[in-house]
Amino acid sequence: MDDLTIVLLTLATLSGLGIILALILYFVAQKFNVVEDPRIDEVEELLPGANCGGCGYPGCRGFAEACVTTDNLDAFYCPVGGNDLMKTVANALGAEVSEKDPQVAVVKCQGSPEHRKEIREYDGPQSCAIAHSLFGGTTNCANGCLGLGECVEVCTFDAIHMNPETNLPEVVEDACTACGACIDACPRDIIELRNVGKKSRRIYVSCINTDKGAPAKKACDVACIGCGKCVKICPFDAITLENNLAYIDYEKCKLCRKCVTECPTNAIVELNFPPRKPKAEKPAEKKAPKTEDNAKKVIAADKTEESKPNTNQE
Amino acid sequence: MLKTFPKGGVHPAENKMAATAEIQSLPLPKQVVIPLAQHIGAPAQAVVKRGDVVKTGTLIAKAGGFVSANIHSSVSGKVKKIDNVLDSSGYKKPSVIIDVDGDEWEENIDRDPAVIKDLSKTPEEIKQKIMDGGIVGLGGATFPTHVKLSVPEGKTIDHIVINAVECEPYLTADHRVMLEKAHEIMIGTSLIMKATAVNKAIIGIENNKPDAIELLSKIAKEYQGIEIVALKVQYPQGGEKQLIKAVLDREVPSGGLPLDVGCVVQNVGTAIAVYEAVQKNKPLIERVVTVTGKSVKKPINLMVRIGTSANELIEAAGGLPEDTGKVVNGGPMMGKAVSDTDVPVTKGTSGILIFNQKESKRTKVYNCIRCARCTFVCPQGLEAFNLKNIAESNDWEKLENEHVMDCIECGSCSYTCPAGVPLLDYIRLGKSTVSQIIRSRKN
Amino acid sequence: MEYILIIISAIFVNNIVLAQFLGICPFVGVSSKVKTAAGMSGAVLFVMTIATIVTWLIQTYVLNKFGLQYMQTIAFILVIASLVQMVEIILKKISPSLYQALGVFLPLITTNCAILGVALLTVQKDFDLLQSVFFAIGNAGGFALALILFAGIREHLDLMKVPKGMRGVPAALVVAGILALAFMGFAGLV
Amino acid sequence: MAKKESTIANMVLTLFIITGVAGVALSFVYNATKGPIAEAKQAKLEEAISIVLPEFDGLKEAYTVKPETGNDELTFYDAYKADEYVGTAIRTFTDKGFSGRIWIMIGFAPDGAIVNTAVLEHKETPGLGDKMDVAISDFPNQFEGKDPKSWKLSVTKDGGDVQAITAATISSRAFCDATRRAYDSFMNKNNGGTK
Amino acid sequence: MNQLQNFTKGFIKENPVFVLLLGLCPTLGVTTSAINGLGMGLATTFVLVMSNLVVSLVKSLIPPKVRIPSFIVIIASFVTIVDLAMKAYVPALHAQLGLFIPLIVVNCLVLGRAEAFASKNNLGSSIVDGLGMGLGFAFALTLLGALREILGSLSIFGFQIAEGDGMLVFVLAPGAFLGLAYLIALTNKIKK
Amino acid sequence: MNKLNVSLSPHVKNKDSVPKIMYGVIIALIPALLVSVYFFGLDALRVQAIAIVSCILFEWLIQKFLIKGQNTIPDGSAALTGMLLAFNVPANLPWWIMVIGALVAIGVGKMSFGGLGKNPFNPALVGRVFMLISFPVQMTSWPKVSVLNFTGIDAATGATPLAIMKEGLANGEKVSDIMNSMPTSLVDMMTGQMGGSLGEISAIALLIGGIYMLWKKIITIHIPLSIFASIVLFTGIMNLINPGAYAGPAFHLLTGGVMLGAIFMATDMVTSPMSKKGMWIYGIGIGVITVAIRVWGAYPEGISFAILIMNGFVPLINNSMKPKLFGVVKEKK
Amino acid sequence: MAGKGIVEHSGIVDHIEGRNIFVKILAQSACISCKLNGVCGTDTQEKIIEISNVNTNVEPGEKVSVVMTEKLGMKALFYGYLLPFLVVLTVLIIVLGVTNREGLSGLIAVLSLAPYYAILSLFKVRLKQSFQFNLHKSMQ
Ligand SMILES: Cc1cc2nc3c(=O)[nH]c(=O)nc-3n(C[C@H](O)[C@H](O)[C@H](O)COP(=O)(O)O)c2cc1C
Ligand SMILES: Cc1cc2nc3c(=O)[nH]c(=O)nc-3n(C[C@H](O)[C@H](O)[C@H](O)COP(=O)(O)O)c2cc1C
Ligand SMILES: Cc1cc2nc3c(=O)[nH]c(=O)nc-3n(C[C@H](O)[C@H](O)[C@H](O)COP(=O)(O)O)c2cc1C
Ligand SMILES: Cc1cc2nc3c(=O)[nH]c(=O)nc-3n(C[C@H](O)[C@H](O)[C@H](O)CO)c2cc1C
Ligand code: SF4
Ligand code: SF4
Ligand code: SF4
Ligand code: SF4
Ligand code: FES
Repeated sequence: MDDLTIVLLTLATLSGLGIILALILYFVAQKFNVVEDPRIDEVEELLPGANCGGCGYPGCRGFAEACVTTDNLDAFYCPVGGNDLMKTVANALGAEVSEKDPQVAVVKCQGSPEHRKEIREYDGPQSCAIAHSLFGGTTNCANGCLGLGECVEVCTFDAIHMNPETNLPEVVEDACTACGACIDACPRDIIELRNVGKKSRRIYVSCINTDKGAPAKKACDVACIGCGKCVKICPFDAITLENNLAYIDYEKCKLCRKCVTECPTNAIVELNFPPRKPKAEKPAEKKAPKTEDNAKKVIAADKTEESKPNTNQE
Repeated sequence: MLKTFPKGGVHPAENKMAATAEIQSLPLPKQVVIPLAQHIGAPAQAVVKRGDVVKTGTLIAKAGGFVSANIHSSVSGKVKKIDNVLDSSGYKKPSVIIDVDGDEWEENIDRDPAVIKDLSKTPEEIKQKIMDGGIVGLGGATFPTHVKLSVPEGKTIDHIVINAVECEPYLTADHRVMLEKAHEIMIGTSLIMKATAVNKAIIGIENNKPDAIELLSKIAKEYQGIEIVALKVQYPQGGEKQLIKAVLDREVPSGGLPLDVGCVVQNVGTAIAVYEAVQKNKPLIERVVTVTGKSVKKPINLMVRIGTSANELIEAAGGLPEDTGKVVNGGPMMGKAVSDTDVPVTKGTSGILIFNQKESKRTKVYNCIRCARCTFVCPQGLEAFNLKNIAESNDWEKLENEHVMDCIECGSCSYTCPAGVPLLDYIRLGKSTVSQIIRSRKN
Repeated sequence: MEYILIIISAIFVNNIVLAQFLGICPFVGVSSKVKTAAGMSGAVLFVMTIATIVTWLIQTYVLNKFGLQYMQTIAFILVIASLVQMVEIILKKISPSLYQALGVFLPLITTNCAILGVALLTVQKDFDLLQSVFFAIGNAGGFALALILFAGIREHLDLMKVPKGMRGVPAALVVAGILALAFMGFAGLV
Repeated sequence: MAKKESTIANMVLTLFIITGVAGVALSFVYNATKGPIAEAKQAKLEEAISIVLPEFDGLKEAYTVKPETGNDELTFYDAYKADEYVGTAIRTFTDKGFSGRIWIMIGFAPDGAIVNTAVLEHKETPGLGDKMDVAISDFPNQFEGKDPKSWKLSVTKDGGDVQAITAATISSRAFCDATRRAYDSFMNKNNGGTK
Repeated sequence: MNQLQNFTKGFIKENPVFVLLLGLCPTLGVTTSAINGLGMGLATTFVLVMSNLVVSLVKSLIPPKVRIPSFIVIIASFVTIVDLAMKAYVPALHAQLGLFIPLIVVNCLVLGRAEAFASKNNLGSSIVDGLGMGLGFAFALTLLGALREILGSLSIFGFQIAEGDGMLVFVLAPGAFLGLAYLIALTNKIKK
Repeated sequence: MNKLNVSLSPHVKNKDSVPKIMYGVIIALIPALLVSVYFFGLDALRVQAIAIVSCILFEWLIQKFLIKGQNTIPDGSAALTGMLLAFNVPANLPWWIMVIGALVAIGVGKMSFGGLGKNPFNPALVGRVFMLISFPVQMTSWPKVSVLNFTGIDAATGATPLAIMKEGLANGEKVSDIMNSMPTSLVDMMTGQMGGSLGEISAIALLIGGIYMLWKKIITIHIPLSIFASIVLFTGIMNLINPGAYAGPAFHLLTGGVMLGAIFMATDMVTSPMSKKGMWIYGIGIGVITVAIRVWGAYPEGISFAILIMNGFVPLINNSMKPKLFGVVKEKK
Repeated sequence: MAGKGIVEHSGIVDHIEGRNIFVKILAQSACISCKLNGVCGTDTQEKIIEISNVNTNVEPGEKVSVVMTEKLGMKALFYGYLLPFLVVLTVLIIVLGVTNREGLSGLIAVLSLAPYYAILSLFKVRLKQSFQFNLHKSMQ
């Protein structure tokens, strides 16, 4: 066979195949009208790819699909990427997105063994849900943290750890993406997502005990006893009292810190504030031992503050 | 060969130390705490208020729905307050607290010990009396008895099964009751038969209570249609599904009720309570409680008013031993460990069981070695290790498909597991989650 | 007998996945459900057989005839790709409901590597048509065996807390390795 | 970028062009490599022949011989040095290998003694059966210069003189089998007396 | 992403074998020795680079619906070219790699890169991407090949490094799976 | 007062525990160990010690440094794996091969999946098959048995009856001739007078161990029985069809690792089915594959492979052989 | 109640027409874990499934699971792949036996799919009736 024949034969075979293929594909295209929207890929590229499910969709691709198919991105939020990301996604899709304030998880219990006496032992699997279904806990506070770390277990971002000293979970603010997994996992609703706040400053009632004052105080030194002093002092009506428990609305709270000093049990926690001026001497002194275990957080958070701009510069 | 259920089962050491201790009445306490939710179903609604004076047997809370039960004062005295009080789990539950002064009973209650054999009341009257008396099942589940006895349209029942198995180790309350109140049991059973228009009843007793079998068999001849069946000792024969299988060879369908195979199962204690409510007008205000444990000085069976603090029962049994590690409300297989000994006796309290430090510790947990023993002992044919693994991975749909809801929480699996895996802990968690899901799906 | 030997050899001795390393992607990636694995095996059986027949025809009557053996790769891949597509379209057109049911049951279509590999192997082995078909069936069987066994073990492992570093693909590959080890026992069977 | 629309004409045309270009390109590459491929093949063969035969300067046209056993043909390459017949290289095979057919080249001196061997193609297990390749072990060296008339072509286990490869008796037997087949055919042909 | 990153990501961070798990069949099939792994890796790299190049050149001329078949044709052509070239010039290696050379066609890596990268990016980055990914692939194959060769025959690139026989398993099928399993586990660890 | 301990029910537990089971098996292995020492001398002990120590060591290292979990040595399973691994090798195996085998058994076969109870395949067999394929020479050169030989390695190597049989059949000899020329009689095979791995030689010692485990309720009879039965049946039929080409059931039962495998290795609960019915299927599968490999395969002995292959089927068997649920009537399709 | 022998597949309600609900099932291919998902030629197109006569109240965009009994899946597999496979194989063997011409029998065997599909299309309505799915709301 000479070379020319080979060329010709090759050409004929391949082109023949090519044409058949094109025809087939034409019909495929006709039949499968639902060709994938290329924008799905584009959006997916933008997403962090953590596949954490924090958005409520099966993985990042699921979220991307949903974003592309929807008209209104308002209900869509990727907790990992945050607002910036949603804006980029919106840009890519040519849609608007409503701003969401960034949030972070806070643990609303300060019942370390020092404040809350252990009076029973628990013998069973390291699962808060199981312990919760069994009994009120190893202390007399039937609302507080069980300390078995179910929340730690579920966090895919390694953003929450047990502090072995306090036996309470602590949130690593930088790492937390506000995905809410820990909140679902905690059987006692101890963790809440709160706005990060200006300069990461936050004020909240770190207790969820709904007992009346006396038993609450008896169970735990730093429990909210429902005395209502903070409600009275708050100039912005940000605090409400229900079931013997105060709650600070983070939308209304202006971070004035009046309530913090007012609380007789130090149940209100302030995070990431600079140290107080000596002016507020009296109560602050009493508070000194309590803030100790927050001190670490403050330091950690300060570092955060510094490191953030750096990351931006990069 | 003695009858028993065919599948699974274990035989833990019986330790029935209190079997020979006659039932004694516990002296009246100074104060009783009567929780409003003592039964399965809606909590009762208090009808007294602070400061009210009540007599023994006075209605203090009305049933909060059809599946609910009345609650009566177990003492006479003054209502101190209605408040949330710690129950045995360490959670606070609404309760009526009554300061006791004396023991004055409501007039219509017949306190004469003479046995009344008359069966002339109509089924409706009987059921009404049971309902008024706040009778709930005393076998552990505290299911309101009047509900059980109201057979729905379209269902027929042909057998009453009286559960006198008492397969839990340690517990002896039912055993003692059978020896001391045999006739009451028979009459109570007859009343239940009449209420449900059934003419056959079977009393199932495990073979480790030969005296009770003998006694009941003897007097059963005096009553129509009641048969005593001796059963091979095997836990959890007291589970109603297993009991029905053992005595009648009928299998309650998965997810079904004894009703579906024409049966109603009642505990012996319940039969007595029915007798008292119907023949004597006496509501359910006291019950027999076994106080026992290897380290307990004086294992004992006590007749106790509802609402009495467990502390007083323990005192009566010789006080809390030094090295107590765990106190269980109920038997060792199904009972709940209490968070505190100062908790009230309720309608469901069948025993106070005290373990010493050593007994109270669970064994070391190893990895599951897939020995399948948990499967072999499960009376319900479940694969406990599998349920546990699925529950641990939070795959609730799969868990449901694996029939987790069929588990009767008998604990045979955890009891048997050589690796000491707390199987039932996880299964329970799974069950409660799945049942929530099922409920939410229905809505 | 000859055909039985071809099949036994393909399933046990030279298992397509465990010894020939074809179709590893679906093997590793396929959802760890036994049922899906079974469904997928059925699909592979069909596609592999048809593809083998067609490529055999092409090889014998086109490529060999015109001395175009070197076009094997390109011709085979095109033919297989369009064949698979065609079956899908036809099925969808003929019975949308059937097509849908398949979609729910088996949301995934066969991968090309094993199919193309078997087509090429068939040519390499110089099989006649019937031998090729049985070779394809045997390989589909081998694929099915490996896939289903594997899915069972994966299902089992999913419930175990496998150490973090090994979870997923590494553990799956270790299982594949041990299975391959075990299947070496069949060496010399044929 | 401006994407082309997917009309049927467009699609057919595009594919047509692509396949066409690919076809042309391929056929050129094919034509270009045809020679080298054939050469490589030839080179391999020649190399094997040169290994298994004493020095020669010319080969006679190869011819095939049907052996008494086995269902394929052996290829004979008669070699000459300065027109003197120095031996024959025989491309022989066996089906007794551990997995699949084995092709071996064996050179015989005119008197029937084995000059040398070379494995052409095999699928034996690496580490076991593949030791029959000189590159991997010296198993084949024991055949060098042996005359099968006196040196029994079977493994010691079977009462022969061949030291089997450890743990690969099967491959060793197969090697013997191929060699014997070549030897028998060679002797047959010689006794048949064209030479 | 700059070109350097684009190039290096294929080695560890987005290594096609250890991380993306693409093209496992050739990875397992040909890595009985380091040299085989390298050969296969380079052959794949060639196809990858060339097809990326061509795809990024012609991308705008192709109607979307025949994109995939067009790419397949392009890739298959290069595969055939490699096949022929290897047969002509490195026949020994070609014999070793056997079936897996034509199977480059269906290696998800090749098609995937053409689709995901080259069809969207310009010529320069497409080539760099192809080169990076291809070399990453070659790296992985060589690594696995070396591992198996060392353990299996106590040699590396054909040089005997110790006396005696290695662990045969590593030359055989199970060794491929096990070797890859632990290399992937290791990569996971390193990545963290 | 003490702090009260709160936990969910049940509050009592029977006395069984994992270590008890594992040490029970180890005790059951002692007769076979004694026999091996009797016939192979100190070598047997040496191999045993190396295997057990390295298994324990590897498990400890992996647990401590890679998995970072609690110490799992006391549960006894690593020691048992080591012991069984040693039972599966020739008494004169070089120490370093034994160590590699232990590493594979524990590292690949067991700890890769998370340790005790999670491994789908029998770790000791993973180790053994790995060694068998990697080091075919060393793994198939058996020392000759000689009573109470404490002087050191006996240079002479003996073949196992199965290897002799395979070799003979391959040369076209008749079964009866091979049997006659074999140095070991069936009785020798019962007591342990034959070439082979450490632990597989004495059927009687292994059976004693098996009876002990049955008595202690560590294992049930189903798996060993179904393996024996299927081997007897399969080889019996073949032997009847062609007594010249296929050896009889007694020979197949007593040789190779059938006893060891069926009693001690197929019964490993971690890797065997969990229902009685499943156990029958599993056992029959092992029997059939064993015979198939012995008769038609390249290896003279097949039970290790057979068990591993059936291990692979176990999840499928478990899935399709669920226990009957109480109150559910199976609808027949 | 969901029991054994059920195949479930999650999807998103696409749109609703009367009592027919169209559900988009999420592609789940072998490559699901792969970053290049959907681009390498394997089938990742979404499929829209029509489900008629459903009583569950759902809204477009909601996540649901499409439920089908396993038997149905097996049936689909049978009609979709196994039966045609058997048809091809039988035809091949028969024609080969009769004519002993490989090329011809191969061609006829492959072409025998045409009548198979033709016959299948006759049962279109029947098939449609027998392949009915159900919807479940997904539980989270
Ligand atoms: C595992 C298990 C064991 C039980 N054991 C007993 C028992 O020993 N005696 C008993 O009366 N009820 C026992 N029950 C409760 C019975 O199932 C059933 O609820 C009771 O007999 C119904 O009677 P009642 O309504 O009169 O209590 C047990 C239940 C379970 C689940
Ligand atoms: C996977 C595997 C591959 C093998 N490959 C070969 C081989 O290529 N050549 C060979 O002779 N034996 C091979 N064997 C070993 C044979 O099965 C057989 O055991 C051996 O040849 C017996 O010979 P011996 O008497 O030399 O030990 C292999 C075994 C296995 C399990
Ligand atoms: C070397 C060796 C160590 C043992 N270690 C333990 C052990 O740690 N725990 C244990 O329960 N049994 C151990 N045993 C077994 C016990 O001695 C005893 O036989 C076993 O617990 C069975 O007892 P039972 O049947 O009375 O329950 C060991 C046995 C031996 C030979
Ligand atoms: C009856 C019985 C048999 C066992 N057989 C083996 C065995 O053959 N190989 C092994 O490694 N471990 C064996 N074990 C120990 C243990 O189950 C094994 O190490 C686990 O598979 C490790 O997860 C056995 C245990 C028991 C109780
Ligand atoms: S701490 Fe909670 S909310 Fe934050 S990332 Fe972890 S799981 Fe999510
Ligand atoms: S916060 Fe909740 S989940 Fe976390 S340890 Fe405490 S009780 Fe458990
Ligand atoms: S699974 Fe449930 S029913 Fe079965 S043994 Fe355990 S507790 Fe009892
Ligand atoms: S009894 Fe315990 S060890 Fe045995 S299978 Fe059940 S959970 Fe596992
Ligand atoms: S490379 Fe993916 S299946 Fe072979």
